[in-house]
Amino acid sequence: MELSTSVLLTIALAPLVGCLLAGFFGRFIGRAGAHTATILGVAIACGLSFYVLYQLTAGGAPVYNQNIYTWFEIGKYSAHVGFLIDRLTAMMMVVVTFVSLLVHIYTIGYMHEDPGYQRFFSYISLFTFSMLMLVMSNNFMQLFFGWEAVGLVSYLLIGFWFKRPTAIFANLKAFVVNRVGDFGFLLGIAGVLYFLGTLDYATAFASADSLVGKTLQITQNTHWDAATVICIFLFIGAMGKSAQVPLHVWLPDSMEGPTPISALIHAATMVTAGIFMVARMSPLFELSETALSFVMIIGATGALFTGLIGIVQNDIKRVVAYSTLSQLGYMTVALGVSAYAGAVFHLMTHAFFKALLFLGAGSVIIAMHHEQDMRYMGGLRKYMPITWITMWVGSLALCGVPFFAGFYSKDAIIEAVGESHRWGSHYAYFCVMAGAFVTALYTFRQMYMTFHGKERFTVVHDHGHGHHVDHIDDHGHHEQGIMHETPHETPWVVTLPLILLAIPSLLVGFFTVEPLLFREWFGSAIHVNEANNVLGELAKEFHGSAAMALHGFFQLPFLLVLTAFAIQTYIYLFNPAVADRIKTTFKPIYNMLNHKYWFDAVYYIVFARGGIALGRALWKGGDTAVIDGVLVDGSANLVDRIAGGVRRLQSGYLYHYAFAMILGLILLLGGYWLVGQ
Amino acid sequence: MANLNDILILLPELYLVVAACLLLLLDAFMKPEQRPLLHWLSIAVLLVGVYLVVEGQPSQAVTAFNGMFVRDGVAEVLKVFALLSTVLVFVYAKPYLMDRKLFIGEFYTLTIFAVIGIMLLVSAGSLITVYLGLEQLTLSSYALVALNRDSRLSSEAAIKYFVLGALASGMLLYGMSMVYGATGTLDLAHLHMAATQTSMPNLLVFGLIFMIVGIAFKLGAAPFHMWIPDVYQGAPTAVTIFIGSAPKLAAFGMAYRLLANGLGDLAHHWQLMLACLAVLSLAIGNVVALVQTNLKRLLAYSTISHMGYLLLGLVNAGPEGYASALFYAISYALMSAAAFGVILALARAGFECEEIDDLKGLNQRSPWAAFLMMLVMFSLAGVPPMFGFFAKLLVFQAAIHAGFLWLALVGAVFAIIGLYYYLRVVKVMYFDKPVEGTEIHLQGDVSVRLVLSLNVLALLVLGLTWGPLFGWCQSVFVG
Amino acid sequence: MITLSHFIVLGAVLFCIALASLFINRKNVIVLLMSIELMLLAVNINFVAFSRFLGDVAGQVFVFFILTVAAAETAIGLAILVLLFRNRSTINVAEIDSMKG
Amino acid sequence: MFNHLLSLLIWLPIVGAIPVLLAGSGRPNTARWIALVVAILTFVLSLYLLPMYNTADSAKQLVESHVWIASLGVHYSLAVDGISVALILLTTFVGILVIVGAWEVIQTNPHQYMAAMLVLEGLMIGVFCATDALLFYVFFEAMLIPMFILIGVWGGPRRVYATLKFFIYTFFGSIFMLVGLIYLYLKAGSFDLATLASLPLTMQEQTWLFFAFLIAFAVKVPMVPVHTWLPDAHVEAPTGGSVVLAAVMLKIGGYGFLRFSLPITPDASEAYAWVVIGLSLIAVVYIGYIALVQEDMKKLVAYSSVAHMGFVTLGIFIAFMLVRGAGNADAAKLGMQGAMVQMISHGFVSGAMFSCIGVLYDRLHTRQIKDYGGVINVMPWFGFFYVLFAMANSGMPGTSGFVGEFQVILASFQANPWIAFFAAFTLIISAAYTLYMVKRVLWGDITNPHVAEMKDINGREWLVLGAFAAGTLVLGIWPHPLVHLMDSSVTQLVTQLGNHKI
Repeated sequence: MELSTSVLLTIALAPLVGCLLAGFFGRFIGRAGAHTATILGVAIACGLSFYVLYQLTAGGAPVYNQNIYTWFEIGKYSAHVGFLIDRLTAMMMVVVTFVSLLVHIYTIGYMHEDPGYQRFFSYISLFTFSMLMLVMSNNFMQLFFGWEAVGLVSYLLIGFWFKRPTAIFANLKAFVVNRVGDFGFLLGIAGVLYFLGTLDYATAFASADSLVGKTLQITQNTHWDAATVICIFLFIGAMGKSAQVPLHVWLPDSMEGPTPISALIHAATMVTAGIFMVARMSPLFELSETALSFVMIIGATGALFTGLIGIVQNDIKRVVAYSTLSQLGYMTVALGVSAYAGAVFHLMTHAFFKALLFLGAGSVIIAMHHEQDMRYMGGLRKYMPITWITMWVGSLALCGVPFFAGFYSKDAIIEAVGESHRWGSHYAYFCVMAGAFVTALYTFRQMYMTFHGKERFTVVHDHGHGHHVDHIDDHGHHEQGIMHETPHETPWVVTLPLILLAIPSLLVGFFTVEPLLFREWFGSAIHVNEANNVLGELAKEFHGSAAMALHGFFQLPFLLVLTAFAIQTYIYLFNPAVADRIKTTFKPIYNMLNHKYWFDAVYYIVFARGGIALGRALWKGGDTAVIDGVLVDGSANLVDRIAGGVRRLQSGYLYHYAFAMILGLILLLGGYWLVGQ
Repeated sequence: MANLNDILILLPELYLVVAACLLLLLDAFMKPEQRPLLHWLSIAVLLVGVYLVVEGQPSQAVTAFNGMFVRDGVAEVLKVFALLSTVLVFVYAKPYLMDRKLFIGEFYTLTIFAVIGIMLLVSAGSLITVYLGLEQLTLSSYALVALNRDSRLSSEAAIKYFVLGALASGMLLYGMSMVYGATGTLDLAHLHMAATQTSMPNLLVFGLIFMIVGIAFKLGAAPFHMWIPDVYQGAPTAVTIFIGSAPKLAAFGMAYRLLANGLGDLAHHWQLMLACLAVLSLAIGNVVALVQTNLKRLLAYSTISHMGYLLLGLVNAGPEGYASALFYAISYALMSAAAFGVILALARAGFECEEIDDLKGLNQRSPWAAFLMMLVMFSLAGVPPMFGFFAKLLVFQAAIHAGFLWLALVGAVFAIIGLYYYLRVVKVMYFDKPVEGTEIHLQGDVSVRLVLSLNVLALLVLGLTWGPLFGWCQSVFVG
Repeated sequence: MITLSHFIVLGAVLFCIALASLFINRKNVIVLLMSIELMLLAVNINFVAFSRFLGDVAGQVFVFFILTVAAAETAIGLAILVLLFRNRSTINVAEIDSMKG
Repeated sequence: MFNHLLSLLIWLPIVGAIPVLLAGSGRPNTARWIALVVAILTFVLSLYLLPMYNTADSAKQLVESHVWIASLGVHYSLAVDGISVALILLTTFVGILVIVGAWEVIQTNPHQYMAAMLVLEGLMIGVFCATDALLFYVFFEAMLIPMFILIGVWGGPRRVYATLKFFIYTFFGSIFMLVGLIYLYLKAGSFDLATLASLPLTMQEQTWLFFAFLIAFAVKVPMVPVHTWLPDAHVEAPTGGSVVLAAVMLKIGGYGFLRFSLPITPDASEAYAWVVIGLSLIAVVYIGYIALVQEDMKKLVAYSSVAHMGFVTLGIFIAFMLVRGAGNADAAKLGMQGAMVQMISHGFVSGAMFSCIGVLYDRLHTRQIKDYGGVINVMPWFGFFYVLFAMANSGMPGTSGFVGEFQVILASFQANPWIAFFAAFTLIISAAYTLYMVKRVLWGDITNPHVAEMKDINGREWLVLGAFAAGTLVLGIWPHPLVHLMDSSVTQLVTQLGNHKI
């Protein structure tokens, strides 16, 4: 049976209602009211999303594609607000609402001391709404709306603790860098409208083939292939949102936001919007080998090199952040080799285990009273067993240990890259392969530094309680490594989400890998040319997920993981001194990684400082000096000076006056002689 | 031979002569405290004069005394507005004169004699009449300027005015003599015919040039403007207001009679000359006004620039051009009457209100006066919807139509420059804080305030409904 | 034989002298009055000459008017002069410059 | 009554100003209330336009025509099309808000302030109604007088310089247009815009006229490089003055292009469209960078106004390239609509931004960004509005700021991707300068002790900002009604662009 519009509207709007309630009436409904309202909203959305997914799969409902209302209509151009619900969308909806719901619950525990409690809930509900608008959209305009809206919420949430200078710097940076991506995205959309004459997905994709052979005139005699231009522009948008090199710089800084946000927005959902978008646009991307190569190379680069940075990070959240960058790279590579399903599949599994890792990290941070530096942790496993175990699950999934969810998605991607013959695929293959090793390195390092080894903090029982109630203010100010009470396991609102996320992190791959990857589950949602169908190739060797996992044990990726495991175990459990020795021996490399390849520094100098300098130059030089100084005031002063001179002719002497008259007479006479004759 | 008909045609002028003489006698036998009576009487005299002018107006142009005197529409319009603006002058002048012990009969009689001169001048049919009318006007003006016998400035202004005026009329006469020599007639109508078949065209044009000098002087067009600032400043404001209003109409009339009626066929010669004078006047008037600190002097320079605009209309040398110029002259007479009227109304014993800074913070002290002055300034600047804008519009149009687009553009540019000093006056009144310890309010009885307000509001109302007036101006030049 | 042009030239010469004296003289205002009279004289010569050679009396009539007006003009001029002297106790042209700019 | 609706809309505020003036400085509250009532009445009246205006009909409607100057054939003729209606509604809407906004803020001579505002409102409505060039010009110029007074009397320290600059700058622009109009009149024998539109002109004539118009309207819009009056005027003007200036007065420039340049000199406009487009793009980029470094909030918003108005001119003139170059009328409509929507939207957004700055100024009496910081800590509600409008200013979808820019960029891509490329740059730069300001004003910890004492917005301010916010959001979420309102008129305009005059 059909999907009903009202259900879909409810899914989209329920979180919005929650947001408005918590936001505008937060003061009246109080904390409990706020989180009840928002959680209710998201819960409804989540439940209905599962229902929609069920309908689409088991219920056999056809793809839903309808406009809700007309946004504008000018001649043959029109933009609408509407929904396109196919399996891809449904899956995204489920992921988004599910993670969002858990994060809502988790937040009760994480933010319970925060003065901005209601505001926070209203924000994350608003985010859920925006994200749903993004994924449910059936046209480019609404996609762009959701696209920017999630950016806005991300801006608000990164700067949630607006008293921190770092936070308000990070959110400005995040928004502007995203805008750079959106700049390209908007041009891509304009290109779509130009060549395909519509903003509607269905119509656009239907006529996508008409792009073939079309070119765009760049200069007098350079013409670029239309599909390539459009796709690259669109992908620039994805690069911004999904933090691909070189627009990745905002994501690590976004860790300034509260941890639930890092989990929800900057790991599980928003940053994957780019992946989703490209998958959604697969009919367009399939038209341009060049664009796909571009996508693949960008992704591969990110997958390896951002992972490397993760190895040297000490902030527990930043490690996870860089691993997110690296995983996004994997997804992008998958897109680049036309394994869209693989990308989306990894998106889903990643959403679960990465959210798990972040929330786990958050849980640790709570226990450590907002200490985020791993150098002052260690041996926490006896204090917080649930967090410890769940995080191990997440980590193993991240490393791609067989049977864990991550394994299926990641291994499939590596395989797919291996299958691909696209230009640059060898480079990509190397990157993803090495990436697997790197992933394991930083993951185990993080786990060991946090939960194992000996405690690197001392507990001093002094004027203990009530002091960290306003932890936001004294965050980072208190002496590091000094705890005022022994860390302990976090409350159930925190651990419950961990457990609920650990389950899919463990199992979801095993059960869904077959349909999602190899049985064309997405159907019409994703379009792949036969020539590029690498997953199709893999499908031939696929004999059930169990077999795949067992086979995985003897594959290079897993061996790399084992090696990494061995190395890190040696270093961090038996001989910590080695770490520093490595650091000193490979000083230059260490510096390079520690400075994140100097991306931020360069951007800051060139764009931030440079922009300001340029602006000042234009202002003082152009506006003030030339236009005002010379033209406007200049001419005024000139007239004034002339006036000062001319007035002296009015000398006051009678004979001068008389002379002036006679002069005038002579001039007239002379003029007549010259002209009049 | 002068018959009764001629007398009738000349009635308004004759009546005014008689009335003026009677007022003179009356004044002689009158006690000082009865003077207000004289004031009202002279106003009444002028109003009756207006009545006579309009009432006796023949349907089409008639001449008297063998064409020495012409009574046509142009003369009618000019006379009516000359008389009316003089009425305004009388009304505004009273409190000022009383404060300064100048409230004497001579002011009224001399002014009326000057008006008679104007009326004679604007309906002159012959070079002789032009000359006589002109002298009648100027001689009385000399005396008026020197009215305040104890003022150094007045006497200086008077002597400058006198010498330069005499020089100007000398040149005018010299030109007339040449024209006479070239054409053999003094009668403007005949002149018009004779001008075409003269045997000495150069002599004729020479004469023309000398006459133009005379006209330019009367108008106060550069470079024959030098007298204006000093006379405006030096003369008692009550006299300045007269010199600034009615005589401009006379000057236009004179120009029209001599150039259009007399030497219309030499238009191709004098158009360009007037254009040059216009440019000079616009430039000097607007530019030098920027640096003035004395309000009367500022208005003097603004007069010069306005005469430049008036010339823009004249260069058209066609009915519409004359109409627009006439319209401009009228609008200017009203505006300058209003402007000086405000100054007069603000001035009082020991306070001339001559400096621009005297108006500081007027809006706090006397909002109404400030408002009136602001309207006048915007009208002078030619900002819609004020009367002054439409006057400018019409002369621009006339100039462009005659192919003087460049002249219109020059006018436009100088309008921008000119805007500045008018705005400066508004700025002083509205944006500046009043100087402590100074008092500044509208003086005079209710009549002054009422007439002044009406006069200024007329600038606004006429700005919205100037059609009929312009229609009248046009009608007198057709056929 | 004296022709019209002689008269015209004479008039022109007188006129120019008058003009010149108007701005060359920087001493006495009275001189200005004189030169104005001279100017009018030049004009009169022109008129008379023209009217004689054109055989038209109007010009001579004009002359009479000019003479009369000139008398009145001078009268007023002298009156102002007296006033000036009374106020400033000088009639030196070079000192009459309190208004300028 | 309703067959003189337009006259009523023009004259009601102007005449209404008289009692306000008469109330005198003695009874400020009477003046305020009268002014408010008049403004509301005008707004209500203007609402009647919606039912009375037939959106299906592209012809001018609610025509009123009386002979004004018989001898010149000048008519007092009024009429509206969809574009005018939209702009009139904006004017009357803003008209109320500025009066409410000035309620207790203006203490010296409030009656004069209110009266000036009302007169200004009437005149601006007149500009949008006039279909006779001379009448248009009269309204166009007369507007300067009340604005001159508003800035000069209630303005900041450098108000005299600013207001003189404003007046003379604008006068400078329009005087040449006047000469051009006279020339046209002499050719056509009428000032009627329709007649002038159908008047055949040689290319040379068109070129001269085009530039005469360009100067006049470019100054008003304002376009680079004749924009420098705007920052000064805005900085010195009282809040209400800035709001009206930004929200309505600038639109008159864009409106003028539609009414004069396009119909009267189509061929020259086509030939020189590249000039305008180039200047518009410069406005987006060059001004964007300048806005980035402003230390004065009002100056920053003023500069961002210039940048945003660049989209208006861009949208209008891109239409030429599309109709005549690409022959794509629909894209031209898209661009033109974008320009119109941008005008209305900018009316809301800039008005709101200036109101916000006014709110801050009333509390701290400084507009320097450095004097603020951490305002959100003490003024959460204000912070909400401020962020909302900042986002609208940086073209966030869902706010009105996005719609126009989106349409213009889409349209310009159809003409030439490079134009779209530079136009789209606004996404980055506008976000940069707006949020950079928000960062320094709103976020952060309180550094200035005076900020700590600031009170959150009161009911009156809530009303003003709320109204602006409503406009911004409604227009952003559902622009279709507005687009539909103007659709037939825009179609009409675009078809006009097609027909050559030579």
